[in-house]
Amino acid sequence: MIGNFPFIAVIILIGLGVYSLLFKKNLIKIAIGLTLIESGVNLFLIALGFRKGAVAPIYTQAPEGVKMVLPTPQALCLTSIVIGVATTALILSIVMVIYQKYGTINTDEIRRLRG
Amino acid sequence: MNSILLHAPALIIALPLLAAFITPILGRFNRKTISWLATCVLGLTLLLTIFVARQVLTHGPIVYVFGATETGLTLPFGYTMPIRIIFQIDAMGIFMGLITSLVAFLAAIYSISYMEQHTGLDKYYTLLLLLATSMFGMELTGDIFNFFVFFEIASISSVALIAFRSTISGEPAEAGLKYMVVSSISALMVLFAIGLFYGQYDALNMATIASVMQFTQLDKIALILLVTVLAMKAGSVPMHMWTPDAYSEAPAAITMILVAASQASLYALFRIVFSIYNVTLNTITVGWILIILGVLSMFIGVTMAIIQKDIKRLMAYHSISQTGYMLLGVGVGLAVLTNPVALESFGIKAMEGGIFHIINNALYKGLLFLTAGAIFLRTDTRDLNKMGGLAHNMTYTTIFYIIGAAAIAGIPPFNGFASKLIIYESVYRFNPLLAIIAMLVSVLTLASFVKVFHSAFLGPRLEQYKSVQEVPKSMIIAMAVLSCLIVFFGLFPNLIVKYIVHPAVMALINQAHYTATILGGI
Amino acid sequence: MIGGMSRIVRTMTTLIFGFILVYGFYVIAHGHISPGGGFQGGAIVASAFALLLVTYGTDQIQSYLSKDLLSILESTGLVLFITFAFLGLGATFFYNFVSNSGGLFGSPTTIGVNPGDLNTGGTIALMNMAVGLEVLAALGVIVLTMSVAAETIQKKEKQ
Amino acid sequence: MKKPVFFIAFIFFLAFMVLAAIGMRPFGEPSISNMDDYFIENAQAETAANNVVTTIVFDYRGFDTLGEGTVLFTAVVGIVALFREVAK
Repeated sequence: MIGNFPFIAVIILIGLGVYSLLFKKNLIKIAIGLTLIESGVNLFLIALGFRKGAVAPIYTQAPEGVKMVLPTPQALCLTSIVIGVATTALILSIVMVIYQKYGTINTDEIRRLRG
Repeated sequence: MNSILLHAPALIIALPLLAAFITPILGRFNRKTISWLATCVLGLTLLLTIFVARQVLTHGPIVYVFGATETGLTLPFGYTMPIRIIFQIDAMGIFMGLITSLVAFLAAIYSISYMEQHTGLDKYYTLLLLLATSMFGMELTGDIFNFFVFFEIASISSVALIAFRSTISGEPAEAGLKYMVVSSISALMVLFAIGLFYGQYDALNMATIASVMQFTQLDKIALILLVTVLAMKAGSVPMHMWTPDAYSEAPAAITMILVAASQASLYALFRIVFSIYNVTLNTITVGWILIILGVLSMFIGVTMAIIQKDIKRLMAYHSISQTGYMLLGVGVGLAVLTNPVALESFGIKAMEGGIFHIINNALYKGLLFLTAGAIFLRTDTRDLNKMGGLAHNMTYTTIFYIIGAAAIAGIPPFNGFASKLIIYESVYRFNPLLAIIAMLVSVLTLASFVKVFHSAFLGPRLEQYKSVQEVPKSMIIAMAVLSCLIVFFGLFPNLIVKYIVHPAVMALINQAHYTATILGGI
Repeated sequence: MIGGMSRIVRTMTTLIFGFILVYGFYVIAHGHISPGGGFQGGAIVASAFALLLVTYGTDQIQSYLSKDLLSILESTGLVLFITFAFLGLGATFFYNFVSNSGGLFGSPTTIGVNPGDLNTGGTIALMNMAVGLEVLAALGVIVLTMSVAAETIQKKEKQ
Repeated sequence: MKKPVFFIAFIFFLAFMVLAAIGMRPFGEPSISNMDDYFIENAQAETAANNVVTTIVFDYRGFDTLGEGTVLFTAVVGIVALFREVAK
């Protein structure tokens, strides 16, 4: 069980993110929740690629005869991080626009669209 | 010419992408050319798609391996696993590709006049091109992580387009935020599911995953996550809260593309259920889940639509209800997938109905949203109570609206009738109650559109709309093309079903063929 | 942030700014032989822009960094990137046509552990630079646009 | 009315996630690694670059990276469009 600790950490991160998404009223906190979920998923991908006692998959001056960790999750994670940056930037900008128009970022007060 | 044929799958993505990258530079020097550039590039893409479609329908699936020494070299030498990103285009994928390219092209034509008064046109067209590209990517790709990337591009560009009018009021930004949160969670859950697949099978290619699928506990969790989030992105009922806001606040041409984009999510749902899992999963349970989602969407969508006062919100609820028909048709097909007799006698028929309904819905829903945009352009309101007597001044728009409304309500000889009839017939043999609900929903749809027709177009000429004119030519052209297609599809449904829809259904059902395209052997 | 920071911060910024830029471009250029690459290096360079922004405030920053120039740079980076992909069309889209060909960035590498040679990698090195250009410009535009917008909102609130 | 629904959904979601974490293979011991072993063995010969991660990012999965750059580009265009000036 202790061997799976990174996966438990992933669940904790994602759970915290989902919690703040569902129960928080502040738009910035919702954005933080999304970022937390994203970090959790990235950690999950990276954790999948780990191999015990292995080094980073770069041949430049690497130690001889040591195994290397799986490179694909790192590439996927890089993609996912950049996508996360883009998403977060857009969400924060939209929150700024909403604040500009309504003067508040509380979800209870900005609901003009209903039904 | 031959090399263009060979690289057509990559060019479908690369050309609009290149155009999108150039547009901001071009927009600095000459604002007028942007809209024409976008229209021309999307027209070219439409030609390429038709071309690839002909190839796929006559010679079978096409693969395109990015970065390999040959386009068809799916497996590296002496190796049994694909390592590069592969585009796998079968009849189903290109069917969706045709819808996307058609809709995007018409949206670009429509926007030439519709968006004339807006600032920031270079951004608008860039985002439109990117949205179209990302939908192509979602539909043609055979790599699940690549799907995720295009899924994200689709959500980010559509959010920016939904919020495009937020300089005027706050509602578009609010709708955009809602959609952004929904699609971010969806994308992250898709990524989590990809992680689950990768962790077990060390593969990202969908055909490879399908060939080694064991349906372990983790696969079940991945399936639940994927079905939930993709149904959410398709606007199915328990998770439909974003749909009316996003559809009603986006510019009309964009709403038309958003309908196609949510269908791309629906396509991904079908692709994952049929091509990756297929018979390994409990088809009866999952089939019934899809059926229940479909029936709920149909019923709740239409009942919510009847009480709406805002014309675009009303249409948005109808598009939820139409999504239900697709889910119902394909769900029935899935429920009988393991039973060859039932599959042969009505299962395939039901799926044909559901898949045929996708293209029909894209056409008439697009037409209806475009007419709503035309009304909005001239009257500057979306409130049905404030409209009236528009038929006097906007003759063409009225005719187009009647065609669209008749098609969505399932009145012959329009295309909605053709696909709905197939769904009724086949679903009746599966479970009569479902067919009766579907017919009831159709009647309610008719009632709701008659109400809109009455309050917007009929009645005496109103004082404030005396000087209202017909909309500009480019908008009429876009709506006329859609109307012609609707009538054509309604008059010759057998032709369409036989040559386009039936191959698509077979491509979905036949998983062995799907994996063999990549891994070889059968 | 309107007036910018004190003199101490300004002096330190002038000192550090060049080093951050050099380090960022180093990471971009060595992406194919050491950890890093276009995205990471671009982010480092963009952090230097953010430092400038914090130090000098949004009003003065316009004379150092032009948003129009950055957005042109961004498009250029992406056009370059997709062009390298297009040039591979002799085989397939995204085919690495430069590596092992002997030209610029085209020399073959020693198989196994080696000290690393900058002149390898083919289109990987070229694409790294294109992406680096794109990312530094994109993040720069994001930071600039959002800070200018925040400033406008603040000004409106004070009135 | 909404809160209990959310709460139940949250509990269900957490339960799913915990099931996923328990069912996952042990950390640090990938059972199948065909694709990644291919990358580690052949990346240097095929692309002449030392950094295997970069070869994946820009060569084997270069198309993803184009999409990634496009995501960033899209976000920038979207942000600039959001804060564009209204006056014409």
